[in-house]
Amino acid sequence: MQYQSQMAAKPYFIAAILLFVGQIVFGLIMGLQYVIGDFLFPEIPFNVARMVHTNLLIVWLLFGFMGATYYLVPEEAETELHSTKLAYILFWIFLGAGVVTVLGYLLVPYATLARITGNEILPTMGREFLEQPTIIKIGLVLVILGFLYNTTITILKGRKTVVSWVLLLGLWGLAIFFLFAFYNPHNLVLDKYYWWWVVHLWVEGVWELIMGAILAFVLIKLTGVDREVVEKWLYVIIAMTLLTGIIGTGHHYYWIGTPEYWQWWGSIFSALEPIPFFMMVIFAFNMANKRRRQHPNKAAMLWAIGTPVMAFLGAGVWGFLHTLAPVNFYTHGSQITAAHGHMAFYGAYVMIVLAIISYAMPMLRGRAAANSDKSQVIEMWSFWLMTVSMVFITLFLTGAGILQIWLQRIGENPQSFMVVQEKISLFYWMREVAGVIFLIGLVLYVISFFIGGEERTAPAKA
Amino acid sequence: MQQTTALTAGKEDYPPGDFVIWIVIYAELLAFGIFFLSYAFARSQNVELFNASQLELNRTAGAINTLVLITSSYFVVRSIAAIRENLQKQAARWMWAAIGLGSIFIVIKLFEFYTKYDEGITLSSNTFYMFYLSMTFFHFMHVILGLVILTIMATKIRHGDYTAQEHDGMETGANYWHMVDLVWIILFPLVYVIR
Amino acid sequence: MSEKFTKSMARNMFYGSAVFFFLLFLALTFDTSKALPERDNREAITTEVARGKTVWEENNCVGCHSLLGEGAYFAPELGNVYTRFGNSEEAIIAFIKSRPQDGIAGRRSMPQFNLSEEDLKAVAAFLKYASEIDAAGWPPTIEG
Amino acid sequence: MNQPHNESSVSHRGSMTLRPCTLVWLALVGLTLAMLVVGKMGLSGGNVVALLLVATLIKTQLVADIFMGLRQSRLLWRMIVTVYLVGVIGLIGLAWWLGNV
Repeated sequence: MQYQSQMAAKPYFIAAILLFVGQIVFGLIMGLQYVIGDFLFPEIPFNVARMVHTNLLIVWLLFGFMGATYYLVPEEAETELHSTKLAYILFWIFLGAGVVTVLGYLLVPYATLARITGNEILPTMGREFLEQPTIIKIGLVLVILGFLYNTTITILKGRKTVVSWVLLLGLWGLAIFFLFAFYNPHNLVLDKYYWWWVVHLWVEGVWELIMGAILAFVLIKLTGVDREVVEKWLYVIIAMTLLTGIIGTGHHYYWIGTPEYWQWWGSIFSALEPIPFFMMVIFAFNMANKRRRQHPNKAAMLWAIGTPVMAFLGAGVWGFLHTLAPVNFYTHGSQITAAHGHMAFYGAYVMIVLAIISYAMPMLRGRAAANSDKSQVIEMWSFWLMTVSMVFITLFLTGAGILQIWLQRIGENPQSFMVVQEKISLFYWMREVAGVIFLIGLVLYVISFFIGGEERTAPAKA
Repeated sequence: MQQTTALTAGKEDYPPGDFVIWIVIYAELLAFGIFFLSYAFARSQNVELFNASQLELNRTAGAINTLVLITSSYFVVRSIAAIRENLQKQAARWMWAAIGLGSIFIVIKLFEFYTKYDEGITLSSNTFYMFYLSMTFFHFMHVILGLVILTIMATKIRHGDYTAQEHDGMETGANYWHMVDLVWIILFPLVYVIR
Repeated sequence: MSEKFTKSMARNMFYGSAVFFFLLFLALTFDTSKALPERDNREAITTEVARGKTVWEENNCVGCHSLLGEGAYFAPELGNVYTRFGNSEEAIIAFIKSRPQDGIAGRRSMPQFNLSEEDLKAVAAFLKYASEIDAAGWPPTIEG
Repeated sequence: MNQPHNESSVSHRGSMTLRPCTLVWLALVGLTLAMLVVGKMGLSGGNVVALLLVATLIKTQLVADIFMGLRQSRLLWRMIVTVYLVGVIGLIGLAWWLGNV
């Protein structure tokens, strides 16, 4: 660690991991509710567990992105953060808001939450992933603006690198497209149309800029490859991302009342969406092969290489699987969507945040360049447990989805939703088992932070 | 590394221009290619509709636009040929002529769009028009971007930014323009002529 | 990559494609907004339907159900529930009203939301409106 | 093939002969005009379509080789475009055949 203010990243990373644990616990609750319908009913109905699961995911990834930014920006800009104090204040506000929101979900009925937070003044609640009370959404915007102010000033006064610039663009895009969360017309089709401007243009647009920048940073640090080379790749990859991904939004516009040409536009451009992910894989392996130093943090390298591979599988392959309109007609809103969602989020965003945490945390904790071998071994075990179990979660959900489509949507006598759910419950059981293994992996991940031993020192500067 | 193009005996490692433009070209060709094939196979499902709607297009305008783009491309080639002999003035003239032709394309295309708009035809009218408007509008935007690139290049020629030794930037922009031309060369017979 | 591949050109490619495709997206959005009145059943949006959408949102129905395929996949698709229930708003109301307070032993159950008569009517009207949106023939079967 | 020196397509060859790029341009114009005539006459049928597609292939390959300068570069980069053109134009022909037979 070269700059004192990079320390601001630490609480963000810790909060991210804690919330991640919470997310998985609620994921397991939901998974169980899939097979034991009355589990925790009516105390925690499925919709509440799901809100907690998905909102925690978004919040902890945002914590991860912010932490990554606070760690990365001073080092890239070669200057201290504009205001470390602001970073800490915003951290507590954001964490407080997040905890209050989750408690709100858990402790009061959602309708009550809507009433006491004045949803009728500016109704934005009750839409998938955007369930937060309006006032929390406004708070989130303010936190992000404060955060952007802090980092933008820092970058402007220091060295401007491509990595920090792309990261900043992604973060600004994140803030700007979130504003569409405040647009909620009575017209359901318009509502859905612009809802995707938040959701799709986040995860298949600006978030990929953030992901690319963090990945580039970690690879520069771990491999010692010339920055110039990495930055070229970064530009080309994110260019391809936007080239395919922006019109790729169209793959959400097939069956929601939008004109039917979206079936063509969406299919054509989202068929190209695997390309940037594929380039990311080539890029990561290329950099690893060309590495000029043997960085002692092997665990971080594993995460950094694993990220593009899993993102390619989850977002690229599993996305392509059901992105063409004639296929999507049958798969839309089935367990196939859930399968894709899980692996894509894990591969693209969970893993990149864990990669930067893995790289940065030893330094933030005042250790040498990397944790002890013992700690790293445990961390790598956690990598494989989580990654492999996520593959299985995806496979089981895919199996469930195929069977569901077959029974419910194809054939002479379609069976009702609930009947079909019973018939595919075996897949849900297996998914739950895989989920438990994922949790074990996550627990190991947390444990690896508490394992001491002889730390590895930094490699000689190239 | 490979500045001395004309006299080296072997082939170049990379095609002319910055290699980034070739990534763009390959990607764009892929996108257009899928569009073309989608059109072709959608047509095979509904030949009557496509044949009937095709007759409502202005073939003369399409052919003129093909000639315009081909010629414009040719002028860009001549502009680079001039730069290779350090004839900046000539190069600029060729380039502006290419831009002029590109603008004619825009005018003719706008006229075609306007006629269709006037007839109340939209992307939702039928499958043929969905494809016709989608593909030609997508291409139209490429022409506009191409013209922006050519204009930047023309001003840079004036500033003396390109020389016989150093004109990679020009070859880069030129190849984007040729790609726009190449795509239209397929699009024209596909949509306007083949029936 | 050799020096045939420069960073400044890569940067141009990034900004170029970002702007280009965002503008294209805006153009398509413009056309979509022109074409939507034909498809989105907007003339059916009464104050009751609007209220129904609020009821739908303030009870987080999308946390279990999907609507036109979007939402959670824990409970049935509701984009066509109106037709599935025999084109009957009353059937929808009756179903929501009859959910047991403590659920059904061992099975998934919809919570009892204790909605007012007015809210029940509104949400049923909203679901009827949603079922009449032209969703290009989706869902594939009546079962959603 | 065995030219003494691999002259760039667009370089000056002296004022007496036409430049290769000018010949290409003339060929492109000629083929386009031929296509317009076919279009104006509303001709159709397998032979006509085959001729149109071959003409399209020649035109696009000329643009790629001479205008874009792929003829000078490594075979790989040239082949990507050629394979693409043959593939796309061939499949267009196949689709036409599927629809009209």
